Amino acid sequence: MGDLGWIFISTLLINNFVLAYFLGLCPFLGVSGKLETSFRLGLATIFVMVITALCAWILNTYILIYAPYLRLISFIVVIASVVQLIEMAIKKLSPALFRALGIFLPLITTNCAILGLAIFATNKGYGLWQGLVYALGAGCGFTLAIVLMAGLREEVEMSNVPTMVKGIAFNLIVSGILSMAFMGFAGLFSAG
Amino acid sequence: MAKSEKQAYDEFIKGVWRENPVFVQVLGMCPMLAVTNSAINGVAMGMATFFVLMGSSFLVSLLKNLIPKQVRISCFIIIIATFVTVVDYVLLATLPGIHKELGAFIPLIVANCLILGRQEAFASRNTIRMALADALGMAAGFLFALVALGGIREILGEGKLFGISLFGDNFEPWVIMILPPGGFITLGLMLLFFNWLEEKKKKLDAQVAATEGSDL
Amino acid sequence: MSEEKQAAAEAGEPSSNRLVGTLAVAGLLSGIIIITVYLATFDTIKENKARELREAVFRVLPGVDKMQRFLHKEGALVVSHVEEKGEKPIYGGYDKAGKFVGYAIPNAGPGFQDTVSVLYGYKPAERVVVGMWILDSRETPGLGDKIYKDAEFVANFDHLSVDPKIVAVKKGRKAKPNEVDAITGATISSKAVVRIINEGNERWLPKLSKPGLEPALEKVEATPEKAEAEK
Amino acid sequence: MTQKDPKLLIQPGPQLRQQMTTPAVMRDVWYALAPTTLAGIWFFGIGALLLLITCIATAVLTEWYFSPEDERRYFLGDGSAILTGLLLGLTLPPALPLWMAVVGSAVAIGVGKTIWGGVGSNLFNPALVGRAFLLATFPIAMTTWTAPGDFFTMPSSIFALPLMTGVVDTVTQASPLGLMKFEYTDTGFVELLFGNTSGSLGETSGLLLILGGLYLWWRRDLDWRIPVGILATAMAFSLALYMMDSGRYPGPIFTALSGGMLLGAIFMATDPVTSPLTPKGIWIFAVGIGFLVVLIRVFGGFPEGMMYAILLMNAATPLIDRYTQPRVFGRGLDTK
Amino acid sequence: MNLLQQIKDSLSRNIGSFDHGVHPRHHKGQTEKLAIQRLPFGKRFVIPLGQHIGAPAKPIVQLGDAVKRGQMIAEPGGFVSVALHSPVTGRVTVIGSERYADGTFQDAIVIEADQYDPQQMDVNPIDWEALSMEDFIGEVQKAGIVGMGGAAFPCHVKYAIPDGSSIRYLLINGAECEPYLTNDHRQMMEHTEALLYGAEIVRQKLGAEEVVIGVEKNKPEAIVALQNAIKPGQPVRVAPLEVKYPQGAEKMLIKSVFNVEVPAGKLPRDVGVAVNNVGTIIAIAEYFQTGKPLIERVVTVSGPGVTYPANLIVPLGTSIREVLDYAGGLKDETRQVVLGGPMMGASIADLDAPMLKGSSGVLALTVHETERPQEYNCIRCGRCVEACPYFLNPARFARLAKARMYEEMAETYNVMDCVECGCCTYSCPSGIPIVQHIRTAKDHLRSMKGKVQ
Ligand SMILES: Cc1cc2nc3c(=O)[nH]c(=O)nc-3n(C[C@H](O)[C@H](O)[C@H](O)COP(=O)(O)O)c2cc1C
Ligand SMILES: Cc1cc2nc3c(=O)[nH]c(=O)nc-3n(C[C@H](O)[C@H](O)[C@H](O)COP(=O)(O)O)c2cc1C
Ligand SMILES: Cc1cc2nc3c(=O)[nH]c(=O)nc-3n(C[C@H](O)[C@H](O)[C@H](O)COP(=O)(O)O)c2cc1C
Ligand SMILES: Cc1cc2nc3c(=O)[nH]c(=O)nc-3n(C[C@H](O)[C@H](O)[C@H](O)CO)c2cc1C
Ligand code: SF4
Ligand code: SF4
Ligand code: SF4
Ligand code: SF4
Ligand code: FES
Repeated sequence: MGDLGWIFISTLLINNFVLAYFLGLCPFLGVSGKLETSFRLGLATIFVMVITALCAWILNTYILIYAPYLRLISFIVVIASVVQLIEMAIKKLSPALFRALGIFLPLITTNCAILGLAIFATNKGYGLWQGLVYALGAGCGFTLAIVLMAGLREEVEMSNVPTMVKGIAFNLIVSGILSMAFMGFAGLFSAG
Repeated sequence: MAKSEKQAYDEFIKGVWRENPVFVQVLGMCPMLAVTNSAINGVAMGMATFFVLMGSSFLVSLLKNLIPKQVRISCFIIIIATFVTVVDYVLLATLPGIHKELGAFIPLIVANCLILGRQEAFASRNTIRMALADALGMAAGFLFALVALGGIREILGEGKLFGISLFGDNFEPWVIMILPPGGFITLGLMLLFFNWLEEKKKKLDAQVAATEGSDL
Repeated sequence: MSEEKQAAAEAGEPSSNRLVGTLAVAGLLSGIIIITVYLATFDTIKENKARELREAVFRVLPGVDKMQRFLHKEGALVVSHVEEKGEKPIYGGYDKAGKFVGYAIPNAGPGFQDTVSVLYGYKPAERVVVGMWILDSRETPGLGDKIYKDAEFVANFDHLSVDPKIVAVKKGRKAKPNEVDAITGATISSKAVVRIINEGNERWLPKLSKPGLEPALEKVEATPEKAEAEK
Repeated sequence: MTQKDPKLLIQPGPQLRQQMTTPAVMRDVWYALAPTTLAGIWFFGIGALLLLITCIATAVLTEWYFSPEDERRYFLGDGSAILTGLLLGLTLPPALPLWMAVVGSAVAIGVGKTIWGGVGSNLFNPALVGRAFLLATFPIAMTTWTAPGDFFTMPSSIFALPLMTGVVDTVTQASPLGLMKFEYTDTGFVELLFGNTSGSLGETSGLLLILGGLYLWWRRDLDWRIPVGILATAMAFSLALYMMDSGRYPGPIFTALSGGMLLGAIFMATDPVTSPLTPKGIWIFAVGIGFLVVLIRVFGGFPEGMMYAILLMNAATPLIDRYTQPRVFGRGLDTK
Repeated sequence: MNLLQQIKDSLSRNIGSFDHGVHPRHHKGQTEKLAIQRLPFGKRFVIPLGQHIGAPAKPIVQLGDAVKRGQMIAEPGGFVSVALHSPVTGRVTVIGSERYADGTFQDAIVIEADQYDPQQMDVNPIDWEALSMEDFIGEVQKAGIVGMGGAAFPCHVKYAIPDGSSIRYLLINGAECEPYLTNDHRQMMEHTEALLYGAEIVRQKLGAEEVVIGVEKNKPEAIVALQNAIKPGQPVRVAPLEVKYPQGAEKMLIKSVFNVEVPAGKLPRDVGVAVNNVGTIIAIAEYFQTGKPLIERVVTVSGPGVTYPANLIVPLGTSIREVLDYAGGLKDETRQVVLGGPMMGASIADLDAPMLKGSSGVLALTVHETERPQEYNCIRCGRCVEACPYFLNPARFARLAKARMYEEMAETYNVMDCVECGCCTYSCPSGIPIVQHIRTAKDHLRSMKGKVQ
């Protein structure tokens, strides 16, 4: 249990996918303009990540031990199709949920944070529960980062950032400061 | 003939400088930021991307007429993933040290939007020759950006370039450069620098235009 | 030219058979390429991995020349040649004469940044740690990475008593045989290494065979890495 | 004498203004920091003075260089750059090489302030952005604490050549927090209060910091809720831990007086620009900082968490502000 | 209501005050001891047709007509509109565009005074007790009475209570929270009887139980004068109020006196209260006692730029210049002349513009008051937030308005609830003209709304 707790804290704060691993930067930089949207994108990401962890575990346990060379392709294909299936199911079962989250699903399925999650979880040799917690932590970490970023960006929208700086350059530097602030969590609960 | 050569050259130069995938188009950032804490890693990642981009551009433009529109993205991804897997295994077999450094980020080349983007925007619509020129340019531009970023981070972060010590023993390394915030901030500042160049150039052009106008 | 036109006409309404067919062909093609490369590189990769492991084991167990994997099964250590999922192995090291020297135990735990994977050598006869090596870590360059770059720190583990348990103390204060001089500026990472070894000891020491009763060196050809090395 | 027809000004109302202006607020903060600054120089010597001057000069020059030409006078006129330089200097170890201080101060103003659009637009505390950058860049130099010496000490490390390591030749000594975290030793209450301990230039004397805070509060330049909220939360949290294991966790008094707690709570968390606007938001902000400081100090990898706690809550400030708008007069009432 | 809520309520029942607001120095010393004087009649009187809120009045006189003092010269242009009367006996010389205080031109009737007329009026009391409610409202409209508190809102509209609502309290606004102004103060002391008489009329007509007169505590003489004049058993009481701006804003006043918040978008009558300024009530009293419609008002002439500050009865339509001249003229240091109080009033462009029904003061300000601090970026100090009596977020308004994000100002931050009291601008150390930004935003929003419809 302590192990699972640490996995969660570690991916949420210390090894945040966006701020420490540079994963999921396109949505992080591209969709963080509006708070509302960012939050929903975050939720959708958590969802897809958990599905991914599940798929990766199934693939790793039942298929890839026989054909390790298919890892990358099978991850991509399986994750994309499962998410697509779920998207269709959601659309049928709960149109409201679909409107809230569904539009983001295609955007996320092929991004590097999802693939990275599958690959890291595999490399770390996580079991089912560890993988799921890892995915949850990574997704929540992504949500935390993008929501903070969106808050900052909405605020900055109203202020007089020099035009030369505006845009990706500025967002990257803000991410850098945010990443620096998150360094404060390093070593959390491991000092012993 | 000469004309098409010039065209191909143009495509190449466009990718390296004018439409540099990183500094101008801001594509493919995730796989690059994570590994560019040294010039040599930048080279390795750049070369890996180079190979994947060239290979898939070649295949895609070769097969462009055979692939139906509806499944083209899936086909592109399969092609790209194939090349990435190949690179992964080859690196693991030949340069295990580098592979360890780049680690899990090699498979992530698949997700690099630059590669898929080039297939969609260029290779699937052009001749093999042009597709290769374009891929060469883009890959070279990407490589250039990775090495530049990795180089800066290595110089400040360790006082070295390609592992060669630059400032002597007493150098105080700028640890942040090798850490994630350093990546963000350095790339941000480099983009800022490019914006600044652009602005400067625009001003200069405007001045030139103004003086020419007055001459008339 | 006419072919192209035809293709264009078809592109409007390709049958679903054709779509599936294309994908299947693409998959097949890519499968063939991947398997070819996989087979071509398989041996080298395997050898690289084995060599890496061997080097690490030899590093943490000085004087060792041969090794084999152990698993803990049904209350005893048994030699294992194939990887099994979910089971964590340790390694036994033997000298040139085939005499048992000690164990190389891998363990991992949280460090300053991310998980730190440690391999350490343990001699059950003297109840001492005789070597430590970091297999994987993301500790801060220049600080935390001293846990493997700083020879002085690594040397702490050359002859380190595990009784009652290993303790990290401030640099220069090492007095007892079970104490480790921590790295200044990287106390957390140093303590993490110590903690990881202590945890490894807790898990493994009770499971080890009685000194002198360790599994004997089995037929060397059986271990694939040995086979490679002999080539 | 009466004028025939004076040239009348047309100005939008209201015609009256209270007397306080932004530059005056900034000047008040200088005055409030003066005792602490002088004490720092007294304890750590002329070297400390040089360090502070370097920080301030770099801050002002950077601000001047990056501000738009036609607005330079106005940008510098508010005096906030001097304050940023001073506060950064006060958070540095006294033996830090001057060239590093230059880097930190330039980053503080350049990355922490001007790219955001100058005073008032930045969302992170500029001085702390500079300091966080320095800590992550030169972790060893930034955690090498020297013991207070006599007035004429000038560590040779501060004159290290640019890009080169400074060799600290004065007596180094772990800070009270370092001692606590890694050796579980307490430092006495009296030392903490009067500041004869090692640590950052400006954080050593609790008493003078509190005095400065009272001055600012009296001048209405500072929102009392922030320091009170931070200290109360941090002390409550550490009291709870202390009661669980007093040998291992620091007590509430030590928590309140050690490290950057007071400097941060009184002068840095209160930076109006980077703290929430709404009363409820300010409480959330303060409680968040108090909690994070103790979390990082006790369970995290760093002996001191004030800087990170403030930066993290700075990041959350826009969100806090957004969700704590006060209830508008006449809205949200129970409809009868 | 549960017990907890009750305890909370009784604790928060800080009668006599409201939350937030500002404390500007009140500068009333210059005029508060000066008895009301009458300004001599001038020569030329300009009566703009649209000097109240609502539809402009319609002229009923012709060019060249002779008019008597108090004669109706324009009739109401609709229900939300009032009549206009001639302030003097004289002749109509112009019906057309005239300069307004803000520099624009407005339709007006100009009357040249008859220099030789004694300007006396007949006394024609009106038996208000006999009037039906409808007739009463008609009379008030005919008398041209508008709110004298500054907004110049037609008074009779307030009295037209729709079915279903009823008024329990008549709240008389004697707060006079604007610095410098003392006209309400003097009227409460000198016209106490008229005030109480008017209060009785309105109370009876509206069927209210009680009259409450809210007066800030910095006018103790007024409070004493009123208390002495109130007869035992009369349903009138004086509520002393904390000295704080904008104590006189009606919703703040209601909060201070009754601890009731008028919901946003609702009117005082929705909580059973009718609010009238002191001057308004006195004007009503005078009309029913003597038949004199609203043709003059009490004005405070003050400020450091005025030679002899005074409280004057000014015939409406008199030019500002004449008022100032009577007060000894402007000093050389004068930089700005303000019509109304220094917080809500507007600076004027032309001294020849006329005094209006809503002009409570003429203030001459010097460099010391008019110099504006250098404007800096907002430093989010929160002083404006702590000042806004409506609990809005002025800092956010300023930022959003600068970024032209007007829609968000309305949707998320309720900018339309702002009454432009000026507390935010007053308290801002960065010298940001927040109210100005808010006005820009409101104008924009209104014009957008117009377009959509
Ligand atoms: C940027 C940065 C990176 C750090 N990295 C590590 C690290 O990897 N491992 C570690 O033990 N301490 C690291 N530290 C230092 C710890 O925060 C802590 O200060 C240190 O372990 C205290 O040790 P000392 O008491 O020996 O100085 C780092 C500090 C900073 C500022
Ligand atoms: C900010 C503000 C301050 C006000 N201050 C006063 C005041 O001090 N005295 C006053 O009579 N009316 C004041 N008013 C006007 C009142 O809100 C209200 O309109 C008036 O009392 C109604 O009476 P009337 O219609 O008779 O003028 C103020 C309005 C605002 C918006
Ligand atoms: C259409 C309309 C109807 C109004 N009806 C009433 C009313 O019935 N009772 C009332 O007290 N005020 C009424 N008012 C007046 C306002 O509440 C307020 O007193 C007026 O706008 C001036 O207020 P101020 O002086 O505080 O700015 C009405 C205003 C408008 C625009
Ligand atoms: C009470 C108070 C505290 C301040 N604290 C800081 C601070 O910690 N760091 C800083 O750079 N500026 C500080 N300032 C100055 C100023 O607000 C700061 O430079 C702005 O963040 C620049 O936009 C402070 C100002 C005041 C009034
Ligand atoms: S699209 Fe993909 S590869 Fe490109 S920058 Fe975004 S995340 Fe990175
Ligand atoms: S603001 Fe002016 S008009 Fe309004 S109540 Fe106060 S003094 Fe009267
Ligand atoms: S002017 Fe508007 S926003 Fe400003 S204090 Fe008054 S009500 Fe609030
Ligand atoms: S008072 Fe001025 S500076 Fe302070 S928060 Fe409000 S607008 Fe900003
Ligand atoms: S999200 Fe990482 S590459 Fe796009």
